[in-house]
Amino acid sequence: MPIGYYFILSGLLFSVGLLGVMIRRNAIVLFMCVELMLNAVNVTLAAAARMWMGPDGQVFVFFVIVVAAAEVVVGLALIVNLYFRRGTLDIDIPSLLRR
Amino acid sequence: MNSSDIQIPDVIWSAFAPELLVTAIALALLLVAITRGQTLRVTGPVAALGVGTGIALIVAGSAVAGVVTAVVTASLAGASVLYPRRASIVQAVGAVGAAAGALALTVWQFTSVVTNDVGVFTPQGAFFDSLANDGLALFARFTVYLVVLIVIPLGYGYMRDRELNRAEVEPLVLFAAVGMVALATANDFITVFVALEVFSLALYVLAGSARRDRRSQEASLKYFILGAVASAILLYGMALIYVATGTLALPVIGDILGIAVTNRTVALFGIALITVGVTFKVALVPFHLWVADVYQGAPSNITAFMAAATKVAGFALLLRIYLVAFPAFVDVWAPVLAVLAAASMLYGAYVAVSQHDLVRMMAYSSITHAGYVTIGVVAVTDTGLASVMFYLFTYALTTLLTFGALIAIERSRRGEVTLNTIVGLGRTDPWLAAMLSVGLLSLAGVPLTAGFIGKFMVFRAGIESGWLWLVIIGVLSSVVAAYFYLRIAGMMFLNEPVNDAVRPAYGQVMRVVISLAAVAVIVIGVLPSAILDMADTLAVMLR
Amino acid sequence: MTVLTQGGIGLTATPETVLFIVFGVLALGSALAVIMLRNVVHAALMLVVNLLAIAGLFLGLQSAFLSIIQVLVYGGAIMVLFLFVIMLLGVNRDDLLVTDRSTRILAFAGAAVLSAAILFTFIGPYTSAASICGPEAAAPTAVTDVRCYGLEQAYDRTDGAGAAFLGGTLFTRYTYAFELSAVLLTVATIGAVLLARRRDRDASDDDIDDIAETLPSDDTQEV
Amino acid sequence: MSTSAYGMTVANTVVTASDGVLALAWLIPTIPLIGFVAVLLATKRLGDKSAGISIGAAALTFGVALAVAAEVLRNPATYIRELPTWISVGGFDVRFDLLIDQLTVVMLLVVTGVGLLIHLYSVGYMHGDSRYPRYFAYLNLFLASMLVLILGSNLLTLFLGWELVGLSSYLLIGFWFERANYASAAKKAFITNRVGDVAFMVAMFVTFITFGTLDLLAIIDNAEILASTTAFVLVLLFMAAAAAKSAQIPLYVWLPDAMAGPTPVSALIHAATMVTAGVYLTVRLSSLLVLAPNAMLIIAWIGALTALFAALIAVRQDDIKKILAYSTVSQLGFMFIGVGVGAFREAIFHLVTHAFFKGLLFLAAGSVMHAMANRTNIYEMGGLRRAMPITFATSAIGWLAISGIPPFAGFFSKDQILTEAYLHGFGGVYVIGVIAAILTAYYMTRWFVLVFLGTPRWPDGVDPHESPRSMTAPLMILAAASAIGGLALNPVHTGPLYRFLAPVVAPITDLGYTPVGPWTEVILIPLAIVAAVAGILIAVFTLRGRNLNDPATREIVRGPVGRVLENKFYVDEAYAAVFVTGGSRLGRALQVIDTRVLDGVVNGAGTVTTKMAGYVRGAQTGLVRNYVYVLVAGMLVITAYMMILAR
Amino acid sequence: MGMITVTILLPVIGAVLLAVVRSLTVKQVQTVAFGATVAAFVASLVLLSQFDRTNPNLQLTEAANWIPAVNAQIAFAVDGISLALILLTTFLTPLVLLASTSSITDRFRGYAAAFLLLEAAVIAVFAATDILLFAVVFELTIVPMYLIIGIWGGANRRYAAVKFFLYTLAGGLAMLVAIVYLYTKAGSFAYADMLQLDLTLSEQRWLFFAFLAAFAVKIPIWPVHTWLPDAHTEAPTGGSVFLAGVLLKLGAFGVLRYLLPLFADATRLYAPWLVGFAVVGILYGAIVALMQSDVKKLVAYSSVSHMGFVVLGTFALNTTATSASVVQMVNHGLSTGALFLLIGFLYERRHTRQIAAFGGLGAAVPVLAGFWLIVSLSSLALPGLNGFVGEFPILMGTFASYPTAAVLASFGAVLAALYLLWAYQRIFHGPLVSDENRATPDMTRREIGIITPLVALIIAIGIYPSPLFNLVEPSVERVLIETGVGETMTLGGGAR
Repeated sequence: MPIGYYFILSGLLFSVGLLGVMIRRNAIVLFMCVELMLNAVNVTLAAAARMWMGPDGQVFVFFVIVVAAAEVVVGLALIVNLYFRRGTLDIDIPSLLRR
Repeated sequence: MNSSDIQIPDVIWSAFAPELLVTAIALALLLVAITRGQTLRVTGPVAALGVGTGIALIVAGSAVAGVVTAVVTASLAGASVLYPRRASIVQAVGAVGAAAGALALTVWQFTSVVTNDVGVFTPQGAFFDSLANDGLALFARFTVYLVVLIVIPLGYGYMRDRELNRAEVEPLVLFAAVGMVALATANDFITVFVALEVFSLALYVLAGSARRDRRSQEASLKYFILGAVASAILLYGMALIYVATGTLALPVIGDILGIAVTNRTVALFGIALITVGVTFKVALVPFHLWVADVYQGAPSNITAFMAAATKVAGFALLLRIYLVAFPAFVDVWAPVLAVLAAASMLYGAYVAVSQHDLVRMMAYSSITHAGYVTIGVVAVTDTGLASVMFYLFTYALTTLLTFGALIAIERSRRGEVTLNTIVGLGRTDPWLAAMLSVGLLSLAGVPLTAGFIGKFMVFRAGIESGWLWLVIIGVLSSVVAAYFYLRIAGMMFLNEPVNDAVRPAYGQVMRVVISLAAVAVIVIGVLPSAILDMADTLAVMLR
Repeated sequence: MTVLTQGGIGLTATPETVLFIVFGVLALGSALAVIMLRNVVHAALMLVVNLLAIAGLFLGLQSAFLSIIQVLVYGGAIMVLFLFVIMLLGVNRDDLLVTDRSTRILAFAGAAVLSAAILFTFIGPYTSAASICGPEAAAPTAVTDVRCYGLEQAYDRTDGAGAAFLGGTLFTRYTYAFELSAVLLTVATIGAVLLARRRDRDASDDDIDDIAETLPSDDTQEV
Repeated sequence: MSTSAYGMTVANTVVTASDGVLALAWLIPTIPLIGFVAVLLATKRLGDKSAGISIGAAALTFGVALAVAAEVLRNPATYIRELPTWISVGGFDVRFDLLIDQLTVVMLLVVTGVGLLIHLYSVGYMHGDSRYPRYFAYLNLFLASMLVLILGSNLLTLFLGWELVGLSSYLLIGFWFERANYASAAKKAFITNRVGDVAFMVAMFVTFITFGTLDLLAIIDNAEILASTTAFVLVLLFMAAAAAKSAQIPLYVWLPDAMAGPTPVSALIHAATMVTAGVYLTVRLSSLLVLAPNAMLIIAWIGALTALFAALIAVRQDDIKKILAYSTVSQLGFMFIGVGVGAFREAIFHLVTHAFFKGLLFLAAGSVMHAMANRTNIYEMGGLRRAMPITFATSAIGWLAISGIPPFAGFFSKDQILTEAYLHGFGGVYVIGVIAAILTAYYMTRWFVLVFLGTPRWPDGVDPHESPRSMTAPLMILAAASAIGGLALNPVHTGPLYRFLAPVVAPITDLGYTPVGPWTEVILIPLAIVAAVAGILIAVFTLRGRNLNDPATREIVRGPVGRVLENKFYVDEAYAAVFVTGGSRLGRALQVIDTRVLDGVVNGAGTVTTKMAGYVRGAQTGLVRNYVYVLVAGMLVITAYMMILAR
Repeated sequence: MGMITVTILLPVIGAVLLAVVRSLTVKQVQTVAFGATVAAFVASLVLLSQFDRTNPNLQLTEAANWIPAVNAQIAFAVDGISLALILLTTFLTPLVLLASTSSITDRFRGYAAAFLLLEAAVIAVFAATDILLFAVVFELTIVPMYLIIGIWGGANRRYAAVKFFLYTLAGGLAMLVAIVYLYTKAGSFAYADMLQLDLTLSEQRWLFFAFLAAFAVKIPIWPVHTWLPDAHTEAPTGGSVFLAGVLLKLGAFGVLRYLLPLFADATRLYAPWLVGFAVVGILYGAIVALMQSDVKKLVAYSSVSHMGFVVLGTFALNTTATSASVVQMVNHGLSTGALFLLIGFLYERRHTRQIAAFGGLGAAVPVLAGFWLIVSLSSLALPGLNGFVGEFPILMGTFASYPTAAVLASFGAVLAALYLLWAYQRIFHGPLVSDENRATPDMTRREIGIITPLVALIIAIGIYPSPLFNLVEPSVERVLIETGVGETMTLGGGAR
């Protein structure tokens, strides 16, 4: 099977993730969408690794997963913090800082 | 499959010795925090360990590294002895010591490791060239640690006043610095990505470290969301480059793209997305929107750190990616960066004019300056590279100077520093007003300050490479920018203080640090040769 | 399958193709569900489906080890964390979608443009017969065609599952990144502690906010 | 020295005066200058006594001038006294050298002589003034300036004096600056003269471009290299300068107002000396003039029209000094008729006699005003002949002299000018000149009768008395000069003065002049006398039996014509409308342009910046979602650019 | 250390002394400041004595490495033009400081320090032969002046100061870009190297305008003059004097030193345009001056007019006019400086500059009136005073090249007389009615002492300007030769 289909699928997943970031206001969902994007990239990386017969892409996937985990930790902490302070997860609410 | 197939890497410790030291001290400081006042319990053993390591290193032949290790760890213990119950002081001393030690090691690296006996500077690669100890890296390393060295004393009293001096802050700053330096030294996409995340995550957290301040929290959240999206985009770009080239090592990418491109479209797509991710980090228009909010919301010492150091790391990344990995596509990305630079210079300057909050104004000013630096990048010459490094170095110094003064004002006020706050400061505190003015004049690029030479060098590089229109836009924006810098100076000196005039608060340490920064800014402005020569020397990259 | 084959775009009914189509559809569908479902818990569950589907795709890509990691780390640890937070905060209902119609249209348009760019990039050179991975790949017919080498030969030299293959690179070529990731996790941990740890005097916690709110946040004065 | 100077038929030799009295000629302008500075510095210590310095300086100057004159009379030649360089830059060299020749000597004597007399006169006249010493200082400054003007060997040094007399005039007209209109008069005089100065400067530019020097001798010597167009332009430019200084149409307007100054000043500056500078200039440059016959025609007509115009205005004035002022303008017109028709020497002759009789008349007027407590309206006078016999007697001589009654001085000079005009074929000019002469006789008679004859009309409380000796003495000296000056200097057309001046003026060749027999003059002279007598008789008869106390009927020329004359043809008003109103409109317009347009652009740029900043700033909504939009949009644009445009 | 460096350093030392030693009494501060400026004046006189007038080239060269990385030097040298202007600067500064001792009561130390730095920077501008150094000190002059206007100025000082700063900075930055371009061509910043450059006409064109931007604002050439009235009006007396006396000359100096020789072709191409702008400036400035009710603003606009003459003479491009331009720079510095001093004296007495508030003062303050008159006369170019010896040769020289321009500009003289004498009349003439006017005291001994040297020079130059002309003329000829009009236009000779 041509490897390109993986790339296309991955790209579509990335687009969907980005779309989610744009249309959702709930911080947690927003954040899940970022995870979607990262995972989408992982597919590309894994496919490319196969294409190039090299380990680099696979290693990169591994690191992306690590980074994603770290990001989730921090991100969720922030979200929890936000909820405790403001009682909402709506990212449109915090807008003290503008203009 | 037998294990002999796996090569055991020959770890070149000297290549990342400063990071190692800083990381170790940062971990030690974390431990200090949990001793509940018995700091010596941790610092004692750390010192013992450090001194031991130091002696071992000296015996092993690395005298400098050994001495630095021993001295830094010993000073940590010394601080514990002097202030047995004040963990925060010990932490601050430790952080400063770590930065100083790292600086010493950086100098040592430069003089002993990458420069041979006859003074020829050769970039050094380590870990199969996933780490590049070239001029750019050494420059970034030096600057970032210098920033840490300065920013810790600047923020100490400020954080104490705002009750932000949590035990995690100093270690996080140190980790962030490590991340930044790692980013500047990173020579493949994986290291780039991980290092980027290290310091990004640390900064997300630091920006929100004033937990009780909604603005801080908001800043943190915004920074995080946008940063995560930008990271994802950058990552996708990297993946596409990998698709196009089959490698993640920057020099190899450069070679492959230079020789033959399997599929140009994929490469271009990747470059485009990487451009987005990278310019987001250095905050070029239109990927700048986080800057103002984050700068304003974050505690000012963290903002200072971000403003001064992130720019360095970001531009180191930008330079490395574009100059090492994508030189073959210069015709494609240079115009894009130039347009972004032009937009940044104009936008930053224009919007800053209408700002009232000084920190926010500084944020827009930083966007403008990112634009100036980018002129040096698109020059794509050694002169350009040197000018970028010089600019970033002086910009870091100037920013710290300016923020130092702003922090001193903010401490007294416990709130935003607006234009109204500083009215008549020239009367109530002439010294501080003078220091702030030096910073502002340098940012404005007035002659005999470091900022002037920086602008000059960048413009020169731009003109040499034929970017005249860009330079002219830079000049236009300088005029607008001068207006708002001047307005601040005017508020301080040309107006009489109002009744509830500020009485800035700062201790002797801060006074000394700010003074030194101001002196440095002026000395570099008057006699820039040493730094310029150094920048020229360092304008060598591992390619 | 046959239809696709007849379409001449290189899809043949190999097991890999089956895997790809099944998990691909699953991944795409669950992804869309994540961004469309209003209930946060449902969305999170859909995300789990997505992550598992991707693990399946990894299998098809001969990356079994990655597939395992994906299930363990993502499907296990990360998603648990998500759900934990959702439960902790007790926010299982969510109607926080962007309500502004024109904004939504713009957002969709943006995503569509991006998708178009992706399709434009990959269809053609990456979907030719030459891009069928492994030794069975045909010789490239056009200069732009990309040859897929496949991982088989690489695995031949190692244990076939990819773990050693991966580890070998990870601990040689990418040692420095690996060490950095240690710092990264430390940072994440400390950060989470710093941010989420609830401390004393929460009642009067917002004093600074109050000051901040009384201050003019906008400039009305000109010099 | 061997070159024929001036290119004249009767050549002077050029001599560098390096020793003897001529070497001391530099003292002539220097002494009064020193006097000026000394008086100013000494005032604080010496008070009013410091005026003595000034008088001494004037006397000394007169002495030196006499000595110089004697030397020149003995050895007629053109003497150059070399002095240091003034300006020297890039081929443009100007030295302070003095030029002394016959023309200079005549002017020197007039200026220093009349000047000295007026210094003396002023002792009595200005007595008791709060700024008494300063007045004398200014007089000295004037003397110095006028002497520089006369002695300068170079157009630029001449111009230096030219401007400095303007300054002195400014200072003296505005001497009583507390009176707002006096100050305005001073300024008006200066500004009007400045207009002429522009012409002078442009004339100098043209001269320099043409001749490569501003040296008078060089110019005169090489005049023939001038192209005719250049000559025409140049002469008219010099005439424009002269018109301002010598109060000719259209720049005469300042002179009547200049009567705001102390009366001796009017006598000295605005009658005898300074205003004749224009005549001096044109005569000095006569060899240039003759190259441009058309320009000379214009000069003659300007002179004629001014003579008539001013005389007409004088008919309806009732200020004792204003009448004299317009009379001066008119007489200067006669001089320019002389210049215009090529009767250069006659013009100078008239200049000299005019200095005598007009100085006399002004001083007499001053004496009257002194007696009448500074009243100036001639209708408030009358019958002063008894109260002030000396003033009366001397005035009578002046009156007859200006009216052109032989054997008084004015008759000879005026007649010779008119005769020359006729002989040179300027018929129209001649006719106008005669009419102006009749008018002159008329209004001067009116002046004389109303002031001195008839019954006293002065108000109660005024007790006229004869002026002190210091004032009457100069009157008498000038009266004597007016009486016999004409007869002594140039009784017939080719008298001593005429011959004396011959080497320094250009001969007339090209003006359609056909020598006519002496019998023509024999006809013309009685005609002139008849005209003068007619004027006097008209005045006498019309004034007889007239009720002079009734403002409605006392004037002879009434009705619309009278009103026009009384209002001086509304020239001041016209000028005000054009220059003052128009100028201030323009000024206001430019002011608006400056603040609104030019500065507005600058400030507007600032405002636009701020406004734009406000709009752009709006993008910073504070909503993180919007930031993501911008991010994505930016990403798409860059991607699109890179993938489509930059493939 | 050469004499130029000494001259520059003396004020700097004074400024540093004032900044560092904080325990000085007001009297001591005055002594230090005055002493430093007088020392600089003496040093500049020594410089004059070392100067070889017959040598048209830059001489008394001093150089030290500054930024070797870019081949920039700290290099000084003087020619006749710069020496004349340096002398003007060092002559005016002590007087300015002396005049300020009574008017500046608040923070005199800072004021004096600012002035000393300003003086040093200005001298450095005149003496620099390294073009980067020139740009640096050229820009640097803005800062102290900004402070002087902004801190010690009048009610609207902030606006004026910012306007001054931005206007001049904008011009300066344009020049900086051009300088960098020149550097990339020449590989060094040395003036001598720049002269060797072979620039194409299209390069010259934009470089010309970039440099002109800096100089035109500074001079100022119409229509970029609008900062000047505001700056003058709001600046303290000393600031106005220095601004008019010295700072405006920076631009004109720059034109002569850089614009003409470096971009000779462009200069010759655009000279007619600049002559045109100069004429417009002369007439326009004069007419607008007429309309002013604030006497300082009036003089400010008169500066626009007078500097128009300088520009006119400079771009007439012949020895007569251009040399006279330099002389006119000095003259304008003296007479306008003196006029501002007198306005300052009057302002100190009355705290107003509205002409309408005065009237009849000639009776109350005869000495002030006398000085004012002399200075006004100098300003309106009365022969015998200094203004004339500058203005007349300018017009004369210009007439040779641009007759119409010269004739039009000559009317500037009429207008100058009009606005100056009208102002004089309104202030000093007329009845002395109001009590304030009647009670206005005359000049003090100190004030007379300050103004006398200026007036003495005004008269001296008016009568005997040769030393000044001899000083500048060879250098001007050199500049004109470099500009490619070396075959000095011989004035006179052939009839037109």
